[in-house]
Amino acid sequence: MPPLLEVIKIGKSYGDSVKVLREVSFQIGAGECLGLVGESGSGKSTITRLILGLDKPDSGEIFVSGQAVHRLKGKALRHSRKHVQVVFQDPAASLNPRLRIWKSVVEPLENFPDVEPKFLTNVSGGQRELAAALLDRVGLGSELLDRYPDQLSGGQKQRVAIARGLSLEPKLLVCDEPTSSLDVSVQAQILNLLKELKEELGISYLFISHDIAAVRFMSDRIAVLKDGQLIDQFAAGDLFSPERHPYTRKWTETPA
Amino acid sequence: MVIILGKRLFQLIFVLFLLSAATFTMMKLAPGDPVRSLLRTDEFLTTQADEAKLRKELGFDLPIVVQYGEWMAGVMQLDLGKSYLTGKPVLDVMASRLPITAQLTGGALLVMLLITVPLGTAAALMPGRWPDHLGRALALIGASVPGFWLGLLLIYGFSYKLQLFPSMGKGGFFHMVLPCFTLGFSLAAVYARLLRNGLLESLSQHYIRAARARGVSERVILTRYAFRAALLPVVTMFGMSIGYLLGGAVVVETLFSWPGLGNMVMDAIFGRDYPVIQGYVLFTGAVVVMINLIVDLSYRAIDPRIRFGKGESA
Amino acid sequence: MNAAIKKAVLRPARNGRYVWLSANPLLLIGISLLFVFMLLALSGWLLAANDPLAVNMAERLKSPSLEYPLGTDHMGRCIFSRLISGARTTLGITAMVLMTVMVIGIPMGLLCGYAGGRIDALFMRLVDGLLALPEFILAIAVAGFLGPSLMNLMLSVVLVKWIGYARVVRGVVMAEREKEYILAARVGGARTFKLLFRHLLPQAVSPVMVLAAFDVGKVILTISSLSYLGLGAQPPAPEWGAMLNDGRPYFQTAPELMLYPGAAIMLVVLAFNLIGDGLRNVLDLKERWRGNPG
Amino acid sequence: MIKNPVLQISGLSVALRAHSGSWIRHLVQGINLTLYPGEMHGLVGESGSGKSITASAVLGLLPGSLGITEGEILLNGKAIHRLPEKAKRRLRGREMACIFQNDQGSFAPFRKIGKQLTEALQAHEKMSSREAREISCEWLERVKLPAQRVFDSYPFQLSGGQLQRTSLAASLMMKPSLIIADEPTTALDVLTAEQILDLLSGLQKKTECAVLLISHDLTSVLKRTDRMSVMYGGHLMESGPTASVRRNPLHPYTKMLLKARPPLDGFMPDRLAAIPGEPGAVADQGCPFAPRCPYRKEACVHMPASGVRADDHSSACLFADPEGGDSIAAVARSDQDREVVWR
Repeated sequence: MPPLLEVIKIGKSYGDSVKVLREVSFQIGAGECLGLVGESGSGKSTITRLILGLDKPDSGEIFVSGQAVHRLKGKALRHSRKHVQVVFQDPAASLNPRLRIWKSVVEPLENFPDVEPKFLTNVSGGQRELAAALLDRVGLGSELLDRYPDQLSGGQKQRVAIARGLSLEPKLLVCDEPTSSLDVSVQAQILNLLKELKEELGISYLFISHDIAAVRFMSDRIAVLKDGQLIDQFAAGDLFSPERHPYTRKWTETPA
Repeated sequence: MVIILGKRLFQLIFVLFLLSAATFTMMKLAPGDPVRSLLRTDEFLTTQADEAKLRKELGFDLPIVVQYGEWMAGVMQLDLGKSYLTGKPVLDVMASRLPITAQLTGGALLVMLLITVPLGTAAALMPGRWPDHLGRALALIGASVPGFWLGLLLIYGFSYKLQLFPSMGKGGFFHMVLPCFTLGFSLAAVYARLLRNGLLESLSQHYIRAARARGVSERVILTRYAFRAALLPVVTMFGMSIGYLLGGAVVVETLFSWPGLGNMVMDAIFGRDYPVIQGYVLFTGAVVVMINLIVDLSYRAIDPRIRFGKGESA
Repeated sequence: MNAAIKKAVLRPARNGRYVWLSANPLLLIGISLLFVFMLLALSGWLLAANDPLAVNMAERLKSPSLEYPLGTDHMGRCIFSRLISGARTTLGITAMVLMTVMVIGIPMGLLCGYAGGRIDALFMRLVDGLLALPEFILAIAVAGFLGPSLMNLMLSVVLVKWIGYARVVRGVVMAEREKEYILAARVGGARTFKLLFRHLLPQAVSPVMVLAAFDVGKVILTISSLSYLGLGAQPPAPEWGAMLNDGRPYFQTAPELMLYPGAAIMLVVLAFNLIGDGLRNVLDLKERWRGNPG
Repeated sequence: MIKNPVLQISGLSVALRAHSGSWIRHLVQGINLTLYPGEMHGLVGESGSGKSITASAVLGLLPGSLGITEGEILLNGKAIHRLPEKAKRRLRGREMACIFQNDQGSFAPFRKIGKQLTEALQAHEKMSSREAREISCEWLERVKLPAQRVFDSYPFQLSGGQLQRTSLAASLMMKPSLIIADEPTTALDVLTAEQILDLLSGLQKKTECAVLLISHDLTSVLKRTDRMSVMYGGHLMESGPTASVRRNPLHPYTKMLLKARPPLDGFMPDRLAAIPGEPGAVADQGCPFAPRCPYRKEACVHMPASGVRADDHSSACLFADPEGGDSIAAVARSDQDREVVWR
C-alpha cells in the first residue's frame, strides 16, 4: 500500500536567483506524524504551499495515496484537496473577519456536499448543527457559533481553524507552526488537542515548527530542514543519539 | 535612478499621446461644423464655394488619419493650430495667459501653506484641544463649501460691504488676496487635516518611542522624525490636488474676471473655439503628469525604502 | 508592547457591536441632516405649492412671505420650490453618477486585484492616463466639444471617478489575497466565485463606503460648480449651481438669491462629509481593533 | 560588599485613565522588584499580564491613557516617576536604556542607522559628530557587526538579528546602569535569539549594568536570569532566585507554567499539563489567577492575593503549598525555609 504522502526530490525557486528548496524528499505513513523543524527562511512554508497545491514545484513529484497531485489542475486539483487540509500559524489571520464562526467552520463541507465524515454521521440537522458538533470536537461551546473572529481569543480561534481542518476528515492535516503565536498555557492546550484528535481519528500530521520541544512532543519521526535541504531524518526517540547531524545537535543543545 | 526617470518619461509621453488622441477624437465628434461657425463670425454672406475653400485650407477634407498625423506633427513642434476666434496661434494665446494663472495658483498654494503648517502641527501636538477642534471644523467646512460661493461671499463681504479689496480684475497685491484665498482655502482645510493625521500617525510609530527611550529631544523627534514621515501622505495628496487647483482656477478666474487660462478656455467653450480648448486640455494634462513626476521623485527623497525597493536586505 | 497596551485600552464595548452609533456624534449629526434633506427632496411635490418654473414678472424679487416661503427670484419664480426641486436634481444626479461609478469600478478592481498579471498592468496604464486628466478639466473638454449639458457633465465625472473605486477594491484584494484565511478557503475547496464575493469583496465594503460618503460631496460640488460656469445644467433647470449663477447679477440688491442655493449646497455636502468622517472613525476603530493580535 | 540596588520598584500600580481623569481600571497592581548591578532579572508573564506596562512605567513612556496611581520607582536611589519630563528625558538612554521587540522597529526606516546613533549620543553629551561616530562604530564592532557598513545603511537593509544587535549597541554605548529588554527575541528565530541573549549577558557582565529581561519565553528566562518574577493579570504571582523558582515553584501558576512546556529531554508525557481557560481570564477581585486555578479555594475569591516581597523567594498564593493539603498558614517547605504569612 503506497505511503499516504510521498514527496520525491522537490525543488522550488522564486525569481531566478533564490533557490528555496533543493531535492527535498520525505514520506508520511497513514496515522503518522512527521515533525519538520527549521529556522525561518529555511523553506518550511514553501513545502506547505507545495503539498497543499497552492504552488507548483519546479522539479520533483508529490503523491497523495499514490495519486500525483503536483500536476493536477482545476477540477481534479480541487477534488484532491479533500484529503489534505491545513492549520496555519496566525489564528487572527486564519478566519474571515466578516464571517460568523459557524459559517467558517462548515465551509469545506459546504464546498464538498458529497463528503460524510464518520465522526459526524450521527449529527442530524443542517450546517449549524454540523458546525456545533465540529466545535464541540475541539472543546468549544456552541455559544461561539454566532460570534465574529475578533470576539474570540487566540486559542479559541486556533481551535476553530483545527475544527475547519478536520471537517472533511482529511487523511493528512498540515500544521504550519500552529502554536508559535500562542501563549505557553494555550500552546499546551492546542498540542494536547492535536494529539488527541490524531489518536481518535487516525489522521496523519505534517507538524511544522521552529520549537523543537513541541515537535518532539507531537512527532513519531522528525526531519530537519536547513536552507532548503533536508539534512537529517530520524525517529523521534533518536533525537539525542550521537549520530545526529551537527546542525540538529545545535537545536537540541540550545534551549536546555 | 536613471531607469526610474526613463520609465517615468516614457509614461509621460504615453499619457500625452493618449490625451492628444482623446482630445482629437472629441474634436472630431463635436457637433456643428467649425467651418460654418468660423465663416459666420466674419459677418459676410457665405457661399458654398467659400466653405469648400476654407475646408480645404484647414485640411478638413483629408482623411481622418492624415489629419491626425498632420495635427500631431504640429503638436510636436508646439504648433497647436490657430484660434478660430482670434486667428492667433494657440500657443501665443496661452503663453500670454499662463503667468496670470500661475500667479493665482502660486498665491493659493501660499495661502494653503500659511494655514496648513501651523494649524496642522498645532492640531497634532495638542490633540483634543482647541486647535484640533478648529482644524476639524475648518476641514469639514473647507470640504463642504463650494469654491464659487465662497468667492461670492468674500466679494459681498470684503469688497462690496467693507470696500477692503477690489472685487474684479487683475492688479497688485490687493487684487490677489480674495481670489487666492478662495482657491487656497478649501485646499488648506483638507491639508491641515492631512498633516495632522500624518503627524499623529507617525508620532504613534514605535521608532518614535525607541528614539525617546534613547533620550533624543522632543524637538529633534518632531522635526527629523515625525514631520518627515508625515510628509509622505501630504505629498501623495498633492499629486491629486493639482487637478482640483487647475479646475478651481477656472472658477475663480471667471468669478474675479482674471484673464488667465481658465477664462480663456471658458470663452473658447462658448465660442466653439476647438483648437484653444484642445490646447488647454493638452497643456493641463502635461502639467498634471509633470507634477506627478515631481511628486514621485520627492517620494524617493523622503523615503529611501522606495528608492531601494522595499525590504531588499543588504 | 504597543499591542498589549492597545488591547488593554481598546477593550470592546460591553454591549456588543451596536454601541458605536451613540459613541460617534459626527455620524449622528450627518445622518440627521441628511434625513432632513431627504425629507425635503421627496416631499418636494407636496410642499412646493408653486411651480418652480412658472415665470411671473409681476412677483419679481418678493421678500419671504407665506405664499413664497423664501421669496421670489428675478423672474418671479418661488425660490423655495426651486430649491427643493433643485435638491431632487442634484441628489438624483449624484446618486446616478455614484451608482454607475461603483458598477464599473468595483468589478474592475476585483478583476485586476485577483487576476493580476497583464490585466492588472493594462489597468494601471489606463489609470495613469486618466489620472492625467483631472475630473474638472475633462468636464470642461467634454462640455467644450460635445456641448454643455447635464448628461455630458455626468459622463465626464463618471469617466474619471470609477478609477477611485477600482483602485480601493484592487488594493484591498491584493492585500487580502495572500492572507491565511484565503489560502485556507482555497484548500477547503472554495471556488473563485465564493473567494471573490464571500471572502474578498466584503473586506472592501468599509473603505468603499467611506470613499462613497466623501465622494457624494465631491460630485455635488463638481456638478454645481460646472453648472455655475454654465457647463452643466442649462437654464431654466432649477439646479443649485445654475440658480447661484442666475442670482449673481443681483447680488448687491438681492443677495439672498445667491445665499440660499449656496447654503443648500454646503449643508448637503457637509451632511455627507460628516457621515463620511463618522463612518471612517467607526470602521477605522473596528479595523484597528480587529487588526491587532488577540 | 553590599552593592546598592540600581532599580527599586515598590507597590507600583498603573491604571487606565478616563478622559475625565478618574481611574477606570487597574492594569498593574502592587509590583515589588529590586535589581542589583550586574544582575539579570527575568519578568515572565503571558499576554495581558502587564509586564510590558510595568517596563513602560519605569521608563516613563506610558501612553497618555495610562498613569501611575501609587508606588515608587527608584533608579540608583533617586525617585524618578514624579520627575518633570525634561529630567526624565535626560535619564533615558543615559541611566536606563531599552531594547524593544524587533519587528516593532527600533529605528526610523527612512534615516540611516549612523545618524540615529550619533543623535542619541549628542543628545546627552556635547561632542563632535566625528567623536560620536567613533563611539558608535566601536560599539557596533563590540556587538560583532560590520560597523562601517551598518553605520551607513538604512534599517530595512539589515536582517532581524543585525537590527537587534544594533539596538543592543545603541543601548550599551551610553553605559546605562539599567537596560530593560522588552521581548528582545520574540520576533527572532531560535538560533539567532540565542546569539543575541549570549551577547547581552556577555556585555552585561563587562559593563556591570543591571538587565530587566521581559519575555513570555520561560525557557530562556530560566536559563539565563539570576532572579525572576512571574506576573498574571497585572499582579506578581511569584518572585525569587531563578534556581529556587525553577527547583521549587511556590505558586500554582508558576508550577503549571513550568509543566505546560513540552520538555526537550527526559521523560515525554503523553499529555502536557495544560492550564485550562484563557490567559485573559482574570478575576476582578481576590487572586487574579483564581478563575483558572485548579487548587482554587473559597478564600481565594475574596481575599486579595498576599503581597510578593522583592528580596527573597515568595509567592502571592494564600496556600503556599497547595498540593500539601488545605493548611492556610503554611510554612513554606522550600529549602530557604521562610515563613509565608497569610493576611
